[in-house]
Amino acid sequence: MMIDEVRTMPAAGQPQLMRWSVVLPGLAALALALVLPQFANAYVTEVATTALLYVVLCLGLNIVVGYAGLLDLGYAAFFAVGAYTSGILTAEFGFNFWLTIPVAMAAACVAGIIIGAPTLRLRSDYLAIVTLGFGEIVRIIARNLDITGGASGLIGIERPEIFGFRLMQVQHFYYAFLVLALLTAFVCLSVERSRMGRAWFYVRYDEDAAAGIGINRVTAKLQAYMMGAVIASVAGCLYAAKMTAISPESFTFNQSLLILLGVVLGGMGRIPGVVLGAILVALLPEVLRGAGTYRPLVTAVALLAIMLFRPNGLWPDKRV
Amino acid sequence: MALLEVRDLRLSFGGLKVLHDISFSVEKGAINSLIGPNGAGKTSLFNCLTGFYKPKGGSISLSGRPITGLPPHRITALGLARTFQNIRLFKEMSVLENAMSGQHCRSRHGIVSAILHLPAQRREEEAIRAIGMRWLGFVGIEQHAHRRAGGLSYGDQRRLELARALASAPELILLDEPAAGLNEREKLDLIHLIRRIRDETGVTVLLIEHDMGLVMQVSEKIVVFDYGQKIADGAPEAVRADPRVIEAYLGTED
Amino acid sequence: MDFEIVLSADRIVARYGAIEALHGVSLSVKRGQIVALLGANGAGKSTVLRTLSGLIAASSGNVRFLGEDITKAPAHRLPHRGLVHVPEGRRIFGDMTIKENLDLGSFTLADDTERRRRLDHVFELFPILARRKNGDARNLSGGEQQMLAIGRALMAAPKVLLLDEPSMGLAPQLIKEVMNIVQRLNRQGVTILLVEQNSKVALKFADYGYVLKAGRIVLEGPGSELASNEAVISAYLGGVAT
Amino acid sequence: MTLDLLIQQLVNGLIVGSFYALIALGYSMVFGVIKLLNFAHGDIYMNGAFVGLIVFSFVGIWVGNGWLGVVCALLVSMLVVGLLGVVIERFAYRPMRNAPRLSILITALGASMVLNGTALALTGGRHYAFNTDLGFAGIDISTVHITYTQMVLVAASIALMAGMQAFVSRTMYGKAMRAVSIDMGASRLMGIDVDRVIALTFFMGSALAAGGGVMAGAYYGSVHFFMGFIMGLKAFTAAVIGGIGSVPGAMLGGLLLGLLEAFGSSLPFVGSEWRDVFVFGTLILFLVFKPTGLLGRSVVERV
Amino acid sequence: MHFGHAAWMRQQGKWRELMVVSFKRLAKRLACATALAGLAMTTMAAAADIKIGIVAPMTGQLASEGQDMENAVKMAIDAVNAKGGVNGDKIITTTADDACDPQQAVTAGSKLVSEGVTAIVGGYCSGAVLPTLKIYGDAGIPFVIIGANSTKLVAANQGNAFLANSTGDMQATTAVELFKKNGYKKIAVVDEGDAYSSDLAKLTAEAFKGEGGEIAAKETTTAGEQDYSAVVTKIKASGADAVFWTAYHAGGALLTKQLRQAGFQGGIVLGDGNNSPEYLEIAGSAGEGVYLLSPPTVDLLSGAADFKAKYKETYGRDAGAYAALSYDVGDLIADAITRAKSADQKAIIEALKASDLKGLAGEIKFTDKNTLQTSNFRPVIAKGGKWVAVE
Repeated sequence: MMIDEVRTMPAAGQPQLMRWSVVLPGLAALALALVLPQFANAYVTEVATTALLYVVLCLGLNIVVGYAGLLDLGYAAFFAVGAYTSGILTAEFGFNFWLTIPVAMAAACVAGIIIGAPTLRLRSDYLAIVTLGFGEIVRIIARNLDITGGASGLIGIERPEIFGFRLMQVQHFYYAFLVLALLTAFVCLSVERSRMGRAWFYVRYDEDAAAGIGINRVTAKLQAYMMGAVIASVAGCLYAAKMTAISPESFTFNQSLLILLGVVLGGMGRIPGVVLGAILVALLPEVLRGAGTYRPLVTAVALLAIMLFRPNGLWPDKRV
Repeated sequence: MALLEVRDLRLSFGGLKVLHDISFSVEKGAINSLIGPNGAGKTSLFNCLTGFYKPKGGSISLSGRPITGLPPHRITALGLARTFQNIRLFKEMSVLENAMSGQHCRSRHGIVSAILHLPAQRREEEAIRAIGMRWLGFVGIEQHAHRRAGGLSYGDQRRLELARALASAPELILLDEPAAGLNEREKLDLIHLIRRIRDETGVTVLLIEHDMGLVMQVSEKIVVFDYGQKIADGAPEAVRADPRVIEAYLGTED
Repeated sequence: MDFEIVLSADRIVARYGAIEALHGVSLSVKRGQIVALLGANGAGKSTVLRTLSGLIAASSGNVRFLGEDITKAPAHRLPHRGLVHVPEGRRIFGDMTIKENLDLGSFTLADDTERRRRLDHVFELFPILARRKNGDARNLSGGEQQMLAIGRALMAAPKVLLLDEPSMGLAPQLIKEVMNIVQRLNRQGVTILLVEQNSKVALKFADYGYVLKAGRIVLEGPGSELASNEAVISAYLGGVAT
Repeated sequence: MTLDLLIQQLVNGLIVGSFYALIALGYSMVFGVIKLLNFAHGDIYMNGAFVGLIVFSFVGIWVGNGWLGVVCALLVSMLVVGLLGVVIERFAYRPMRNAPRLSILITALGASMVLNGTALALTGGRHYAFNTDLGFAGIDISTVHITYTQMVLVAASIALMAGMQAFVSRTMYGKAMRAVSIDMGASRLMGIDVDRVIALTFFMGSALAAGGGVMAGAYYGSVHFFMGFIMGLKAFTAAVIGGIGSVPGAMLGGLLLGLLEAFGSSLPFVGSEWRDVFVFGTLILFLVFKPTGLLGRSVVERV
Repeated sequence: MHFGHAAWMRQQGKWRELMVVSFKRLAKRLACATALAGLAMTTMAAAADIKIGIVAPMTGQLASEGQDMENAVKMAIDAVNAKGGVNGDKIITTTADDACDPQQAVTAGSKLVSEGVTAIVGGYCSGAVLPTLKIYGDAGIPFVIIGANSTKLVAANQGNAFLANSTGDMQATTAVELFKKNGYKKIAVVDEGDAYSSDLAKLTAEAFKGEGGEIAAKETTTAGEQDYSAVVTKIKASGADAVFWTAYHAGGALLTKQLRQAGFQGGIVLGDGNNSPEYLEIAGSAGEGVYLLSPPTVDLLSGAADFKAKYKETYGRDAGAYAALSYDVGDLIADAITRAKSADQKAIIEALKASDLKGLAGEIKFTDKNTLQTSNFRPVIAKGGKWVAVE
């Protein structure tokens, strides 16, 4: 062994929260994002808004999949919980939109606990199937209940007002989603480098070792699961307000897959990678418009190729 | 009162008895060892003590508090830390982050305060970091704090595992074959380190080790296992001379 | 007896990830011998066997068996050639019957008559297995499982048998029984490389012995010589050796 | 519930259950040897149906659209799709064998999407008729009509499963398969080429799924790219109920799930719109309270 | 302060600073952007040719239907242009793909709006059309919906949208008339749980009960599933005279087959989603004698023979279920622009309200809710592997 050799080595690297190679392009991207609607038409803005929606959803799922290492195939369910909670409360009970957000967050927490608490002890592939089943259950419930508007969904969801200004146009929602995306990124970054964030990494790398140093595995996973759920539910609220009409079709297994694809594509567990992945997922239908029925195949091949040849994603984690 | 009290501990896997009515104790401030041939049940005992296995019967208490059957994270929180036989570091994380992990059960801030960047949370983070650095310094690898843990030399990985366990502020630390894979030089360093743990921090040490040289040098008391039973218990010299121990190790001719 | 070397290792190095477990181990086994490989826990005895049988690839050095270089041969190619490894901890297939376990021992054999002949041979050697042949292997006692593991290896008609700690976890009476069988097999012409912690037992039967410490051979010699060597004891219980 | 209804639902459950069982068997076998949840299994079933239809439409010209045609389609499809399973294992799963669990699962998901996407791209999402001359002739028990096709179908799937069980318990390769699922390392010491056994397992599991696909296609009379998704999920549920990794468990689970669905949807308070909730609920309850299933064995988890 | 970790803190500070600046800037830009967007809207409307947007599923499972819609609308517009266009201007079209997915429909809608189209036609899936109503409504763009016909569209309409297809309740009325004519007393209604079929099932059940009929069973199947035996058994046990299947052809064919296989002797009636040659292909002999509430397809329309031939000649494929209606809508929009005498969208909406078009598929006249005055559904029956009109 080479204890001495290592001891004489210079200390490599300082703690870097963000590296300049990330910060500079990040700032450029942010500046671009802020001015985008000023020179882009409604179509581009709409696509960009969708991209921002996926950024929020992918960042949320990244907490579950990337940080805590739990494969969730029913993430759209929490998106649905948020959208329906907000939609029902505004359309049926006349709630102010902003008041529905905390209610939706609470609802997502409850749903997260109901499904997470008993199942997070399971091995990861079982968990994947349970979440898939849960996603389907939520969709079927939304489809079959009267309060959710049944299969054709809810219509006439009020558009939110802020300081007397009503969010109406694509641009307004673009900025609303941009704020939400930045807020989510900020939240993720804060949590990632906090005690709980580290606990998720510990559990993901080695559950037993994590337990051996005093981390409650199930609680840690549950917290990740719930935090992911809450983020999806907030995205759902804003989505409902933007669409004004929601139906179970927006919360299918395919939706969950797309969000997962975004997380995996860019690089699990890392915010810039996930943001990149999310944007790619949102652009995919636009870019592949000509591909027609080949589109799902192209998407699938991309996913498989990433896993086989770049398992850490397009923009992988080079931390430490 | 002894720090660790094990009474009539029994464990079995699907009908196969692994531990038979084990009883022993570890005094506060001691360095004790557990030895025995392969398959004697030493690691199984460790796993019972740390909550990874649920014993079939008997009791374990730490500082008088019963810990039998508690989940691992609760036991760690009550002051019992461990290392693993085949080093189990979080290899993709930094050395410092590994050391900081030990503080998890001694800190309390959660997601909400992290998002809000509360001053108290920041102070706690700073404290966790400082404690992590302190233990890295204690085991002598603070200069590697920001390297990837998996990139450390084997000997340093062993040290890091010790630092991580110590960072959880334990009363008792269980070391599972800490000398495995170390060379003679590193073993000497390890002996020195184990003594420092007890002398400088007051943490009681219980280790499983195959390297008898090391065991004989550091232990004040040795518990010997064979076939899941305790066959001897005493000071190194006495144990070394015990015919039952020699028999367990070298076998009998008939 | 023809004391030709049937199995040899030349300065093999093996690693588990970053850890080098064997630092250049050389040994040789002659036809018809029982060779003991001794050493304390963690000395690398099992690793030597695993490298010989191809479960671990040696990172340097080479292994020769019956005159051929088998360093790179995958583990599943060796039983057919006559090199059979009885792993540490028996590793029997618990959810399968005893008969099925034995059948698997002769997996590479196409000839059913020959299989039946070998099965009869094993049953004759271990009558207890014959009596319970349709029972699940999981329900056997430790000693019986060891017999099954050896019996399973015999189904491949080994020329050389690598036995990893057959005495582990067995009561003294059973150890004796197992060792008698080992000796009997040897008399029937099977060359044996025996890994043992129980050195007294091993050296009683061994023609030759090697003592391994921390991944290196520290001592070797005829069994009877080693049996009386103080250094062997210290290799186990620590002290001044090497 | 009248007796007729009881018998009818029993028959229904048996038929759909035998499909579930066939697919569940492949899930279980693959899970057994490499502990991988093969998400692509449902799509393999779908591919089997398509290959069967293609073969059927060709051989139909010479042998007609009756039993002979279906049997030809069945055999060819089992062979072709079995090989497809081997190819998938070789190129998608084998490189990932030592990768982290999460990556393996996502790879399996990707493999599933590729199969599904290919079928969609080639068929354009069309539903294809799989028209046979098997007809609806059969016997009547009171008001319950059971066609000969249904009888043959159940008999055929039972025969396939029995054949599978015989293979696994009697033949050398079958034993090797079980050995690999118990202890891969020890299996290699027996001279078993583990890679080959895994490939064989994929072949057999995929062939069974393909057999199920052809039979379902011929029986229901239509084939489309999406037919594997629900079937895959239900078959997985069946495998979990029976105990994943266990061959008889998969059969039992399949039949039980079929019956559960048939009777579950006739309960007065559970409308058919809630049937899938009922199925997924059962799955979740099993996974939470009895993850080893009815016939599976618990594994002691060691540190 | 974090002594010893100053670098880390600096980064933190920058990050926070960045956030503050971003928020300030954001507020400014938000106001800016709104003004600009309004400006863009007015400039874009002043294009030379009159641009009509076509929104339809061009990808996904319903791509074939979308293709038909696009083709037929273009045919109509080409014919109008060949005769000199409208008010001297030529009409050009632009197509946006909604993939029958709500989210993509919104993107497609925005695309059309930002291209400055004068009017929009199309829309196949109600679920995808619903969220776009708000977009077109807010932009004040006239929108003629060709295929989608959920009653929710009527509720969400802001006055600019017109439903050229008969709505679900009209189909329900047609269905109930057929039930009564055939003497069915007890009906089992089966849907697939999606918006379209469950809506139709509900409306039909209500309408039939209102006429004194009995709903013997109301069942839902899962799309993509093949085994309907449990549902079939329940229907048989319910003693229904007839089954009304409200969803699409794939499930319809499977249900028909399994009903007949189980020995069900009663009538089988299918909703308009079953109008596909694939239905007859898959159902085979079991499909014989089954009723279908058909939209006005070319095969059923006496005056559509020329269109049918020309369509085949132009596009090399048979005109699908919605081709004739799509052609009519193309005519309708050209007609409305002509009558509005300008490309002014308010005037076009007014002109559409006053439409009275005798098209291939029938008469297009709107109610005050912008829905068709007369149902264009017509019952047909499967005979000898073909749909023939029921008289």
